[in-house]
Amino acid sequence: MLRYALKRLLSLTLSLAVASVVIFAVIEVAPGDPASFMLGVNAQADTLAALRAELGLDVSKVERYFNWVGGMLVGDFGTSYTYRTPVSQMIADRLWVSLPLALYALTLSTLIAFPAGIYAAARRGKPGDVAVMGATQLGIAVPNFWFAMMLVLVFAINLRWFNAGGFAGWEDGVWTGLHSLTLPAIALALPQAAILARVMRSALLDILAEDFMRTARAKGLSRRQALWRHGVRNALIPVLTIIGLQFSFLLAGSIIIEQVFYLPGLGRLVFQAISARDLIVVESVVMLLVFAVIMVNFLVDLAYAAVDPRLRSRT
Amino acid sequence: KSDIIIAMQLEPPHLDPTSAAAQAIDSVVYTNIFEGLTRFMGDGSVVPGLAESWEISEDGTVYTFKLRDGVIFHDGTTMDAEDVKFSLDRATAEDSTNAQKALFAGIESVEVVDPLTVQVTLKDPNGNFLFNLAWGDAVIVAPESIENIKTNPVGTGAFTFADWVQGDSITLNRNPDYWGDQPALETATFKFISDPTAAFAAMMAEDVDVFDNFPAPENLPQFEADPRFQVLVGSTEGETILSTNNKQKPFDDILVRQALAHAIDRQAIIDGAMFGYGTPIGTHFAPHNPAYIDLTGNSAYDPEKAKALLAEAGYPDGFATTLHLPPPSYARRGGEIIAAQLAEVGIKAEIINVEWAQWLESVFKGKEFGLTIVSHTEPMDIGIYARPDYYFQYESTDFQALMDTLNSTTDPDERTRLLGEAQRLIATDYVNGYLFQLAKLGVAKAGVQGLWENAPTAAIDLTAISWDE
Amino acid sequence: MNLLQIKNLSLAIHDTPILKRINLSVAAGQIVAVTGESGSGKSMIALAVMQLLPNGAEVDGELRLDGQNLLNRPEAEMCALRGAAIGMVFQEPMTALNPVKTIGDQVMETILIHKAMPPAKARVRAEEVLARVGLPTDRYPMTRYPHELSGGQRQRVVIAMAIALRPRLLIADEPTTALDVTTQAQILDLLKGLVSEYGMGLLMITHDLAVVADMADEIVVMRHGEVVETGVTDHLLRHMQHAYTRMLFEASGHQVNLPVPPEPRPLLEVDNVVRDYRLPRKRLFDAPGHHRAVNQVSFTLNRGERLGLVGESGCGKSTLTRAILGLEEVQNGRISLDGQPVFTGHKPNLAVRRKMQVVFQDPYGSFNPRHRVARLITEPFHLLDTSPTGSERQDRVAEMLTAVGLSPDDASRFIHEFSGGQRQRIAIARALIIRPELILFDEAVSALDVSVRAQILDLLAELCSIYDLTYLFISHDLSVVRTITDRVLVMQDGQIVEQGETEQVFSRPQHPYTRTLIDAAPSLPEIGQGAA
Amino acid sequence: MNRNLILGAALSSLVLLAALVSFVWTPFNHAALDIPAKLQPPNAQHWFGTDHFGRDMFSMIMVGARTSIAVALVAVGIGMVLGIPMGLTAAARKGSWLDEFIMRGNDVVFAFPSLVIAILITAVFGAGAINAIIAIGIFNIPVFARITRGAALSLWEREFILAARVSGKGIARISAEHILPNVANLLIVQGTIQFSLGILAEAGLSYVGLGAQPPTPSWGRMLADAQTMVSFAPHLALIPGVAIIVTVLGLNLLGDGLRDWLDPRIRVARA
Ligand SMILES: Nc1ncnc2c1ncn2[C@@H]1O[C@H](COP(=O)(O)OP(=O)(O)OP(=O)(O)O)[C@@H](O)[C@H]1O
Ligand SMILES: Nc1ncnc2c1ncn2[C@@H]1O[C@H](COP(=O)(O)OP(=O)(O)OP(=O)(O)O)[C@@H](O)[C@H]1O
Ligand SMILES: [Mg+2]
Ligand SMILES: [Mg+2]
Ligand code: NI
Repeated sequence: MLRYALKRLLSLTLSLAVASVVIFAVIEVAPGDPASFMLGVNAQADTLAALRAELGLDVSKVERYFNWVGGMLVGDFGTSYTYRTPVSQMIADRLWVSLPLALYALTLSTLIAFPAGIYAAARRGKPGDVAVMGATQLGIAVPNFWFAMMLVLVFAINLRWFNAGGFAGWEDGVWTGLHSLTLPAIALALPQAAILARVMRSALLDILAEDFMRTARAKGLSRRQALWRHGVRNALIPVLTIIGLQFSFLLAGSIIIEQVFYLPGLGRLVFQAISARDLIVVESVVMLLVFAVIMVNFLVDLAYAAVDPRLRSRT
Repeated sequence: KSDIIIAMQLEPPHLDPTSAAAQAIDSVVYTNIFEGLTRFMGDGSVVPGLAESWEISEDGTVYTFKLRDGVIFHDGTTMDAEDVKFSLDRATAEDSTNAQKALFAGIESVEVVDPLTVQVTLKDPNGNFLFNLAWGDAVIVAPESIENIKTNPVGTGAFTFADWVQGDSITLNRNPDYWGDQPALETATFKFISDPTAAFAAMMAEDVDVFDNFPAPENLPQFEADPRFQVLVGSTEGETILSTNNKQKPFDDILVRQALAHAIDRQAIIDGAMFGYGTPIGTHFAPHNPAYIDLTGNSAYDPEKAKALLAEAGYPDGFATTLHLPPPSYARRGGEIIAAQLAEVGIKAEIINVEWAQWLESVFKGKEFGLTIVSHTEPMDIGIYARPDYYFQYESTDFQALMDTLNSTTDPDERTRLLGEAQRLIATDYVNGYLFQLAKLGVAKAGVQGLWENAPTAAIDLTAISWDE
Repeated sequence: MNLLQIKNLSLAIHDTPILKRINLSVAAGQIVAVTGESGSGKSMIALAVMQLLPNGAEVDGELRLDGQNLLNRPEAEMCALRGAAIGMVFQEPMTALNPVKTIGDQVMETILIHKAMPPAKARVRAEEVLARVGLPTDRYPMTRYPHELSGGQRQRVVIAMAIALRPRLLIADEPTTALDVTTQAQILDLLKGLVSEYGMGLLMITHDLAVVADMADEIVVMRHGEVVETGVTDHLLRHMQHAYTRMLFEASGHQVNLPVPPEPRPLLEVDNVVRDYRLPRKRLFDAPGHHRAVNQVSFTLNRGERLGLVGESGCGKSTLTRAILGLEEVQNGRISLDGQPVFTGHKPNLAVRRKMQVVFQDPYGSFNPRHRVARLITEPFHLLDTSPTGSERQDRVAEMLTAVGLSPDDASRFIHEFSGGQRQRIAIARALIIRPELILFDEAVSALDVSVRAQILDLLAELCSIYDLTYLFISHDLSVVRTITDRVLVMQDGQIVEQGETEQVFSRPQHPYTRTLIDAAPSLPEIGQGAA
Repeated sequence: MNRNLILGAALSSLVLLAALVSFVWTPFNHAALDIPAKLQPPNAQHWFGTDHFGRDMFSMIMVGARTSIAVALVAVGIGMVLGIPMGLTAAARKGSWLDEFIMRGNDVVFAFPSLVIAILITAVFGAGAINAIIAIGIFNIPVFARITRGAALSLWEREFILAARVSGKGIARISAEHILPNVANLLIVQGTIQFSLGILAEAGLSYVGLGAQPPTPSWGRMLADAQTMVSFAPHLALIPGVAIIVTVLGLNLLGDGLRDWLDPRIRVARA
């Protein structure tokens, strides 16, 4: 187990190293100069040069890469070109929105998907199954930004149950914060829930066809007992993979939703930073996201072991 | 009610108006946190700011400013002549990062006469100097606070910086020690909503009280019809033009540029892209300026004439070019319409949507473009036509001479005449396609008073705002 | 009164008749064996008793346990009976257990689900049963997971689960098919012991006639969903009424006559061959471990000779095959065919490989389901420098198909259109088409029905006389090896422990392991005399 | 045939038909502006109404289908053309450094936040259909590589592969002749799913202004253009939204139906 974890850790580090080179390379070829973006159309050449020097943009690319990576290793992500604040500080601030939002959406989607998937699997082929599966097909097909637009129209503008967007902050209590994240979380959770419910259902159906389910029934377990005691836990393995993928998607992929609800999250930070050519912010956030995905996958792998003893003893 | 939430589209990158071009900085801090020696009023006039009064020498090169007494910075230090000298020297210094360094290019020296008197010597007389000092880039800063000015601005204005939730909002509080009249508002929050849909939703859901420059003109009729809101339509300093690369073939031919001008239906663009908001212009000058002359007839919509001109220039079948469009909707939507109109006369304009950073790099700096649509929002910026290296690359010795004369002229009537001549010159040279003056579209709750209707500069002057009880 | 009484049981799935008017009974303390060809409906009887039939099944007739009808019982009552009154052991020990639960939990679940006793007592009982099936908890703690046990041990856990509440009736569906001979013998002993000890009724389903003859008190022979014959074991063995029963038993003990091998001239020489598999490191900085699957094996196979290789599952037979074929490199030793090594450097020697062909165990899995027969059997042409084309190619295909008893028209069919026996014939045709000097049969008949197996063995004997075949025949089925080979090698843990003339080795085994193997293999009594 | 397959095929071919017909006929010129006639609700002349420039929505939806299909199709093509050989190679050389290299490389790509990278790509190389295709295509590569490798690995264990090796066939030949045809079903099913995801991705990119550029109509950009006008011209948002939903739904149903239909296990059970 430990060896397994260590081996994974090693390949993980390697992946991160490769990712950092790729990120740096891609971002550095982006046309656009942060200095001239900041100083606008009337800037003079000497002013631009002065600003570039101030931003540390006048050294070679290789040197910049190592400064960047070296800094990250000790937790220093550098200083934003445009905001002039430490990037780590900015990321930390944004994480207070993005992380709860991702978790909220994930919780919602799991809460919807599990019962729906189990219900459909238990009623395979019956009208209940067909209805749930039809609904999930629709859920997958709806673009989430469109859904978000509709949510705002109905619940914020017409019914005025929720704010149309923005983030109330956590200072006024957890509820205020969660309340302002509810619509975005729903918009994000819907397609995810649809996917998860489908995975849950098909994983369960696979398990239901396994011999040990028949064994369980032969012991005298009813259909439902067998499903809950022997089915659900085995079905968790593929479901966990998807949950892991979804979490990383939610952390990074909510750019558009953050845009629709003008939430000060990570996604919008990158978006703004890309248009402002605040390269260091883009690089660091992308790196962080890649790191998060890789870590989440690592954790999911470890979680497998908790679910599946066969993996635990794999030396 | 003494607090207000004001929404704006863009978030300032930082809060130092003297080292960035971003208008969002000025919107938040101009006259609220920072003040200059002179300042703009809502109607565009320049009035005394931190300078109570001034004297100009006979030859127009020495300005002696008398500063207000008892002005203190938010950190408690007094504002005196040393601070003025520091601020101006900082803007003109070798390593200055001032985005409008050209404004100060004429300054020869700044001297402290006594704590409340400063003498500025210019190299040449400059009729615009007081106007230039009113810009946000010329505000007076405190040397003690310069280190952290970007995140913790310390000025002399009626409001102090309180809090910044990055990506979301900035909060300002009333400055009890302000030298002038106390404003009605106690706190003001600036919220950043870039997405036009979100802007509409936020306004409709009454999440915000004011939207400074509402990005979606199509929604204004709804606000007007709704008694909860008021709509303020004013004008800005933004001349929206179809910039043309004057050095690039075939635009180096005046016939082609003239054809271009006649191929464009301004009213259709204003209706289609701006839903009717905006004033047609025929030259690079703001219609609300007294010196403006209406030259729209010079480039009236006439596709047949355009075709004829093209044929005369040797392009009977038209030609292909590029149309670079930056993000604002006036450009993106306007561009779609212009491309369709140009297609009518045979010009195939390939639309290339770019972000600002890219626009600055490839269009503005690299000059790799055929056509582009931009709103030039700097006030009184006809002078850019005297710069042959400016991105549209207009080179006319006549015009340059005209500007030189203008700069050394202080007589208002003569200036008006010269400005008129300049307007006419660029219009008849068809340097660019002149479209419309960008409207300022403000939306506010019905009870809000004292908002600027026009935007002589990017500013949201909080001092005049109050709630109608 | 019989414990289980089945009367006129008919079963249809989606209107396809599966079982037709079945009658059988099991008394307490009695072992009843159901046998018959694959697909005859044996498992369906078991599932009908458990009332765990697949969707769409319609049942008719009587199914009584202790006189009470089981058919159309409410599901809740059936749940109460399953596991408590009727226990069932399924065929596949590898998949019959939930991989994510400990064996203790799974055994205890049977007890707890029926609320037969409080958890503490249930645990004690579970320990008892596990000990009874030969898994004492001091050596095999209840916290083990199924994957930590061998196949035979897993099958015992399944049995423990089934007998935890001492059901009156135990149904075992092919309980040993997946196990090797030695393990099989242990499991069968265990089942016999349980019957005599607890007085259970045992309904055992198997197609292995030797097992049937060895264990059962009564035999039920099935074919096409019908019972063709039933009777007390001894009697039935001696007085078979039905032709099908006779055919079945004869095919099981089928003998063939091989032509006499020619003068010994070495063809394949295997010299001191070692094949190691790398195991993952135990700890991070340890050297990787090794598993020696083939250990210093040496033997010679002469031209025209038929050599057998026996040994229990996992002893390295297939590994050796792959090494001979040059599919995997060996760590030590030399393999050469006709004096030429199969491996030169690190590359297989194609010149040598074209002299060898192989026939695998799985007659379906060894064909690409998307190709037609003609393309399938001509695949080895790839080894030839100039492969025949056009009509010559067609002729070769037709010739080969005829040789293995199929029709040349079959060339354009797909593999799924053939029966198991026909598929194996096609595999042999593929092996023969380039006239190889040597053919390797790796468990080539293990998956086949007894009657089909007999046909294939006949075909082999026939081909031997026509083509002078030389082959290596690998199997764990001793009776088959005994009849189809001249000489035999016995393999244990990667080593050859004994070799010699086939008859010699089988009648006078020298090595103790050989003796264990032969003893463990159930054998058919001499049958057929005195048919009525 | 099953219900999913029929419904899915019907919806997908409807969209495909609209795209094909648009090459020869649309009710109006999709690019012709008619600003006085803007924002008309659906009526007898303009079946789906007109947009904010007075263009005919029905024609735009038809031509937009072309864009969506083209972008998604090419993106899936890129994923397949690069991903499948990678997966086949990795499976054939299981455990080798090449396998490790390919799969870790794919993991890294997979770990990137796709939308962020798509935005970056378009920021670097400019917005446009081609770059949208590349951005979406790149993230299809690991999907196909993984699926192919997974399925191929279990095939390599099969005896007919061993038989082919005994016949002296090399890795490349076996991969092409035996492995690929046997994973084709799986890849087709995955292909339809990636195709529908591609359409969603294109819509998302166009929505943030990074997809196909005007005057080429694109459903995502139509939605983006419409979003500020939902409150007074809801048809502008509803119609492209429904078009996307119908297409994606159709493709997903088709994929599901194909899987059921092509899966031999299920087909045998049904026979
Ligand atoms: N779920 C099912 N649906 C339809 N037919 C089935 C199903 N399961 C089995 N059958 C059919 O029922 C018949 C009897 O099957 P059964 O499993 O009882 O055979 P068997 O005698 O146990 O064979 P084997 O020795 O191969 O296990 C076969 O023809 C089989 O095809
Ligand atoms: N690729 C491999 N890696 C590691 N160990 C292996 C590998 N292949 C086989 N082994 C091990 O080598 C030993 C011999 O395996 P082999 O397949 O040759 O057995 P066999 O005698 O053919 O058994 P069976 O009768 O079950 O087919 C077994 O213990 C097996 O677990
Ligand atoms: Mg069976
Ligand atoms: Mg084997
Ligand atoms: Ni008799």
